[in-house]
Amino acid sequence: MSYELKANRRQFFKILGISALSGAGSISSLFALTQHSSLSTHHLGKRWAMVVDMGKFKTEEDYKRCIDACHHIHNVPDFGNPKDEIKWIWTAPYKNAFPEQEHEYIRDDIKNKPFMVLCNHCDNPSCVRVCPTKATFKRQDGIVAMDYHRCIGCRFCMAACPYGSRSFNWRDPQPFIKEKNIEYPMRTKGVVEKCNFCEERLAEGLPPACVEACKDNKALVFGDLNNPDSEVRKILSSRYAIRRKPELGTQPGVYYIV
Amino acid sequence: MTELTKLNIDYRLPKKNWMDTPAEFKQGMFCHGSKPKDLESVGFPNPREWSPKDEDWKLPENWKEIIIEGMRERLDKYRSFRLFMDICVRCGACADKCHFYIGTGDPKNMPVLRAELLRSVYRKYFTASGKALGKLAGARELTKEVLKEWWYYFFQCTECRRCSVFCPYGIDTAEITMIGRELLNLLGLNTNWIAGPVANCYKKGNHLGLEPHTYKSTIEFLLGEIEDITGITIEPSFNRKGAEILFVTPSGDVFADPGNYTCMGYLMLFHELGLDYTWSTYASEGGNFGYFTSNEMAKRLNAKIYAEAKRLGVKWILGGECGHMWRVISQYMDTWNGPADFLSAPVSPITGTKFENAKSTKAVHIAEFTADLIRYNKLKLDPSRNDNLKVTFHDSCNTSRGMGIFDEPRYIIKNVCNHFYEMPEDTIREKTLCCGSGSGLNASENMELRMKGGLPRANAVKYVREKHGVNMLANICAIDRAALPALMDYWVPGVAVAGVHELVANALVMKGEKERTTNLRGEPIKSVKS
Amino acid sequence: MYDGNKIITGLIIFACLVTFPFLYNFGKANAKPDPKLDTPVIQQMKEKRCIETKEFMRANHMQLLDEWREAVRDGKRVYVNSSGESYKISLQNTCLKCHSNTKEFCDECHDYMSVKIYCWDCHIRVKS
Amino acid sequence: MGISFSLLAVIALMAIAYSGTKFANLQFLFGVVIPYLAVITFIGGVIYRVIKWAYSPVPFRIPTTSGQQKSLSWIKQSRFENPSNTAGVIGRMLLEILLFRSLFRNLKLVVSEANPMELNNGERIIYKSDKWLWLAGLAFHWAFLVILIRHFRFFAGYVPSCVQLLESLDSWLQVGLPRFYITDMIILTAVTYLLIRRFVIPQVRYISFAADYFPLFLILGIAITGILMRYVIRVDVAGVKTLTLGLVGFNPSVPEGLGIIFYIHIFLVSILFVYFPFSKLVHSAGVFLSPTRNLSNNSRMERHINPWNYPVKIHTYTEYEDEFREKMKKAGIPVEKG
Amino acid sequence: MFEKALIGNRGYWGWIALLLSIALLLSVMTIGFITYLRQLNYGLGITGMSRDVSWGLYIAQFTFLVGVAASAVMLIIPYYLHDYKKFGKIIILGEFLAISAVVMCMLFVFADLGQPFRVLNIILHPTPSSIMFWDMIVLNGYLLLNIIIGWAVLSAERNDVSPPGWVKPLIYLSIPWAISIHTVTAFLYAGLPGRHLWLTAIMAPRFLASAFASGPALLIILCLIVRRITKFDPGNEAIQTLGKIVTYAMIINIFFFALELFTVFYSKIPGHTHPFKYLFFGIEGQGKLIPWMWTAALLAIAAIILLINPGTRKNENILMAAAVGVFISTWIDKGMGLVVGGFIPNPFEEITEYLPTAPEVLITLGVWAAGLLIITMFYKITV
Repeated sequence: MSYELKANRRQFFKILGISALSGAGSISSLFALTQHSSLSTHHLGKRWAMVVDMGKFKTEEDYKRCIDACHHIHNVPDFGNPKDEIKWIWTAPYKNAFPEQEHEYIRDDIKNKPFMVLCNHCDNPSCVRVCPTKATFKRQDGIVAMDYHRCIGCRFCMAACPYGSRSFNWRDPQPFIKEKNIEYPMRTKGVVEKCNFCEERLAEGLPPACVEACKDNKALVFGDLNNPDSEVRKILSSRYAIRRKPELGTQPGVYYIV
Repeated sequence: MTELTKLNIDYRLPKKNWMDTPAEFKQGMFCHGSKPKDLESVGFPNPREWSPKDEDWKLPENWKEIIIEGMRERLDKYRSFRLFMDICVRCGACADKCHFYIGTGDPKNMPVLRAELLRSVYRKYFTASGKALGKLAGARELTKEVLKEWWYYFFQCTECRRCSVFCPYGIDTAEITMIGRELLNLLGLNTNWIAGPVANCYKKGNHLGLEPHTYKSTIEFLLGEIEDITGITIEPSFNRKGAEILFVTPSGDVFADPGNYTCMGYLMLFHELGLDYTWSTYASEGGNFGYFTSNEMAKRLNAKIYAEAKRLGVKWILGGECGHMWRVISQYMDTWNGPADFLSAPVSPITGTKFENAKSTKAVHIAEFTADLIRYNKLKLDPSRNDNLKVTFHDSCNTSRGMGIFDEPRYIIKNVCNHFYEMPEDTIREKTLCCGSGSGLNASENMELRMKGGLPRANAVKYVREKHGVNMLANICAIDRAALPALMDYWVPGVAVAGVHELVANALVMKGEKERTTNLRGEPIKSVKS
Repeated sequence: MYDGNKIITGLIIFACLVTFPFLYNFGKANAKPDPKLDTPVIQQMKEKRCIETKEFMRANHMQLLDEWREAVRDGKRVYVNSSGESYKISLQNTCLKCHSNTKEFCDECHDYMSVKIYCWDCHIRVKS
Repeated sequence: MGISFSLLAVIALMAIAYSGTKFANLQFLFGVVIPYLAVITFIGGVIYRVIKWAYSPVPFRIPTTSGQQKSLSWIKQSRFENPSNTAGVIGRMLLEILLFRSLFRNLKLVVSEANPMELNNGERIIYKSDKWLWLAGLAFHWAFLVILIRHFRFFAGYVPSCVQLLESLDSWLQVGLPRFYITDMIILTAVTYLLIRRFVIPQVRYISFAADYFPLFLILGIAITGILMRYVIRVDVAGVKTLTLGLVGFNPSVPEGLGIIFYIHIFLVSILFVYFPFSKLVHSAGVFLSPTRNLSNNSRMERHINPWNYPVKIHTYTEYEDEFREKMKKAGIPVEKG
Repeated sequence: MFEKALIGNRGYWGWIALLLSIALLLSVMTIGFITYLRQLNYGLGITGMSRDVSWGLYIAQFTFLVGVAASAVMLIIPYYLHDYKKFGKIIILGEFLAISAVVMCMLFVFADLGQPFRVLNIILHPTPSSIMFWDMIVLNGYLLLNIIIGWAVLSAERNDVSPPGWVKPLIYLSIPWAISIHTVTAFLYAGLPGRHLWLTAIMAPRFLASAFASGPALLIILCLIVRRITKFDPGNEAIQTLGKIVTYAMIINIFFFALELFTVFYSKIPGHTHPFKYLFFGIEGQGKLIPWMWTAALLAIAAIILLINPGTRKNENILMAAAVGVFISTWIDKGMGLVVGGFIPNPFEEITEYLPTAPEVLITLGVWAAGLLIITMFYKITV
């Protein structure tokens, strides 16, 4: 009893402090506090996150394994052209993934190194804020999820996402899925889609498909940020990690170790 | 709805069901009863002295059977009657379209309820549901009270058909009123104002009862007037065999002010054209009050026109400005008394125009005739002679909704007058409002009814009077010319009433005329003054 | 004027329109739908039954599916049926595991009732 | 009185169907016998009514002319408002039946303050455009038609593609499962409006009686039971179709376990069918026969024949001249006999 | 005989022109609709939009037309608040322009939806945090407001009575409401993190300024056309006043644009400069919008020169030309430039270009035709 009280008080101060930091009174924090509070997840259950250890990606095969695992189990189509392209997890060179942190004298191998990019499952997701139907929403465990039954295809979320993480089904994907995974549905034309942190696998107690695909070299580490003993927490407290576009205040849930 | 100032129209409805609200005979709202001699002279049943105010209307013993049988006969003869009894859904679209309802606020003047007066009896005696369910199915017994209600309200309808325009099924209360009046006539229940003219017309050829020599001398009096104003001597012919055209017009034009100015207009126009035409003293009535009693009587009066045309050997018939005369000629005459194969399809002798639309009846409306003349420049017109007039045009119910003459008179007026203003669009053309005195209601004892019924029309005139200074209400109907002056004096003083051909004659520059200083009414012409 | 011909023509048209359902089906054998249950998974079941009674499913399966759609939102993935048994909420992995024969099962009635569904825009029917 | 009577009547009908199937197990009666009788009554009744009208002739050509007549060649005729030939009449009737042309004209009488800037005449009678009745009437009738056609899926083994198309258009909005029909909403709204206006507009209330409220309540009952059956108290539609197909195939069978709501629905529909020919609802057949609308205004061009036209006694010219001959001669008016 | 068909007064030719344009509009609408059915069948991939430029011509038109709709206040404010009676005859034209513009806006948003069948989800699952939800509310509200006001005013005019008393408050309400539709539409863009071109506090004022230039410019064009083909005369002074409104609004619009340029280029924050560089000069050799943007800029300057000088503004032909210039300039700037420019470069600083495809253009023309048809019908009632 007394312990709970203490814990609550501690959380209360934490909340106060963070809202002061994020600039109480700004419109975004107002929205954040009302509906999909970025703070609410921290004291309730899990907060899933991923650490991408870029040093462990050595060969092209390392990337491909992860990408293929994800795209196959989620029935992500391959249209073979950039216009219709749909991707959940893919690579982008450092200079594109981190344009603000690029400089002339950066190590060449880093500069052009492909970085694994995917939906950041932000604490403060602008895509969730703008969705007019709550088709995109943030779960208690921090996953920014989509309800494909509800999406009207307005693509406001695509405009709002600063990470280019969202894809739209410009046409019927069905013929472009090479091998269908009958355990997981496809999408219909006219809806937006993106990485879901394999929430369907998490529900079964399995790690995300990409994480599992590289379990040998542990290039992707997945875990609960709210658990101080989790692997992600351990890595983050021991190694220097960066996130994409931190200045936007979205608080991504994907961390990079360069 | 708000109350109107002058009459305090009360649109509130009685608490009680309308079936339980018997008709209250209000003074000024109904006409005198028919006189026995008038009924006798045309062989109508039950001639007797009676007054609508009497408790006892001196009905024959078997009056109820007569009515029910009469209804049965008419249900079998008229699809309109049977259908209109059956298909009304009481949507209420007609309710506020009736000028009598607008002017009186009496709910039984809503066309739907006027028809229900008859329909309720029909249901009782002719439908299974009415017989079985009675009042629940909207049915009621025929009683003397019901009969009196019929008489009161069927003579508060001018058969103007405005409701029919708005009805989604085209239910025409005029049809129902006509049947209702026919049924009443089976018991000798008519009004004096209708029965008298009918008797006159039957015996003497016209409603006013002008005998042939009087008819001629009346017109000769008008000729003198014309000579005074124009210096032109006109010599029309009467009952002349071999003329090309027989001219028929309502006798009101010949006799009464301001219709006689219109009549002078006809005389001047025909003279100027050198038209080969004749008047008839036998068929000296275009109007047909028989139409307000029964189909049969209307036919009996109308028969004279074709008979006279045949006797005189004319080629075709030209009809003057009149409302119900044209409803009858247009929709009934050929069916009753045709085929007029002894006449030939009408052709204007002046312009050569074939009047295709009259090729079977062989009867041409004078507005059609004159519009055609103006179109082909056959008349020399000086519209400035009508510059003292600011004219608006009242569409007569019968020519509007029973015929569709709208543009012809307007075309004429615009060519003979410089100042023409339309009344608001929902009060003209097919939506025109009645003068309030049509279908034989033009008596003096029911003046209150007439003023109330004419209120909507007067109100529209008042609007253009105040907005544009309108001072002349033109029309193509003899009843209008008889009824509207009183209505205008009451509601919109300062507006006179004229037939379109009076305006034509004012503007008509005649060969050899002297310089006109006055119009036909003896009023100085504005342009001369200046 | 009676216009008898026109009226009789009209009445015949009227009668044809009203009796059209009768005429349309005249001489046609309208087979009742017969949804097939003979998939391997069902064959192996000891007790062949769906998650709710047959009657309930017939009338209400669409509502059930509609409710199941919401599962993705609240992460509630378990359906407890009227007799207290739990099932995983998933069209793909629960319903279609047994009813893998969508053509013979689903389409049978939907075609019969002329009900167009858009489930298969996303959900994968196994080719049988 | 009319309102409560009609409402109670519809409730009583529902109760009859309810207790008949719930307690007396009369499924066959309500599902087969009554519907058959209703259809027979409907067809027979409508034909009887129309034939009855048809037996009365149209003695005169009395169209209501709502536009410029065909006259001189240079005057523009209103071909549909004042038709002079069959094509025009067909146009007028189509406008009337499909679009409710006459009702579209509807006006509302208002006694208004005059515009103080223009006039000073105090009160004016004005006529405001009033299209609500038209809109509700049109919406109701069209929705009813679409719903009727949609129901054909219950009466056809293979549903024709045009019916399928109509249905998919009606349910194009993906709301709910099964998908929500737009016409369901339209008919409910429109009937409710038509009912409410009967209650609240004093004039309309004054002229209404039971026969005006009953069909509205009945149709409302049908619509509500139908909607409940689709979205709330669901029934086995395939079973329903087995029944309906049996009906139209003259091979009726009543499947087990159809919900009571279905029997209430079909009973109310049967009542509507039976009631239809013997009530004001025959206006739908009657409008085709209305002589003020379905005749061309050509009675001056072609002679219209009245089958019962009979000779009448008239005052002939000879009688007239006999009476006035001397006066006529004296006035110089020509006479036939000396 | 035949020459009779060729000789006619203004009314006659107006009538012919009306019929021809209605026929034309109807056929364009039909083509647009058929193309829309194709889009429905194939998906939005039929357009030129892509993963990177996920909004295109449709949303550009929507954005632009919200401005046209909002600009009706430029007539309402002088007429109702300042009793400027000269606008009496055109106020209803402005109102109807607003109605048809809002209808077009809605059609464009509808055409842009991937799942139009689910459009009601916006109402069934209301989401106050989404600006799009508010945009739906304000646009529908504005449409309703204008229909009610327009209907009441017009029917009062028809009967020559004063409009009912309840209309006045609605008219006053419509003033802030009109401002709101464009402000909320600006918020659609201005509140998005990471879209540098849009992330500016003066987005709403810029929108309003360009709206108050383009809407009245369109109204000037319509008035001059109406005057030429019918007997309806909106009044010379009214048109001239509109011209002045366009002048000031356009100057403010350009001024605001210059403010943006200053902030961006003086601060030299790379992300913020990139869209402007792309639009006017191109990046990495890619710059399909360069000619458009320069056209817009030149037209804007030319139009301002013509408008600011009373001598040229008073010449009706020049006024017409300037109005057309303003209209096209703002259409390019606010439509394509703003919407497409916001997506280039993409979040990865890559350039993906966008050009509308033929079906996209056909659908767009179809919607414009529908809007013009509505306005033609309305003007027919009024004139």
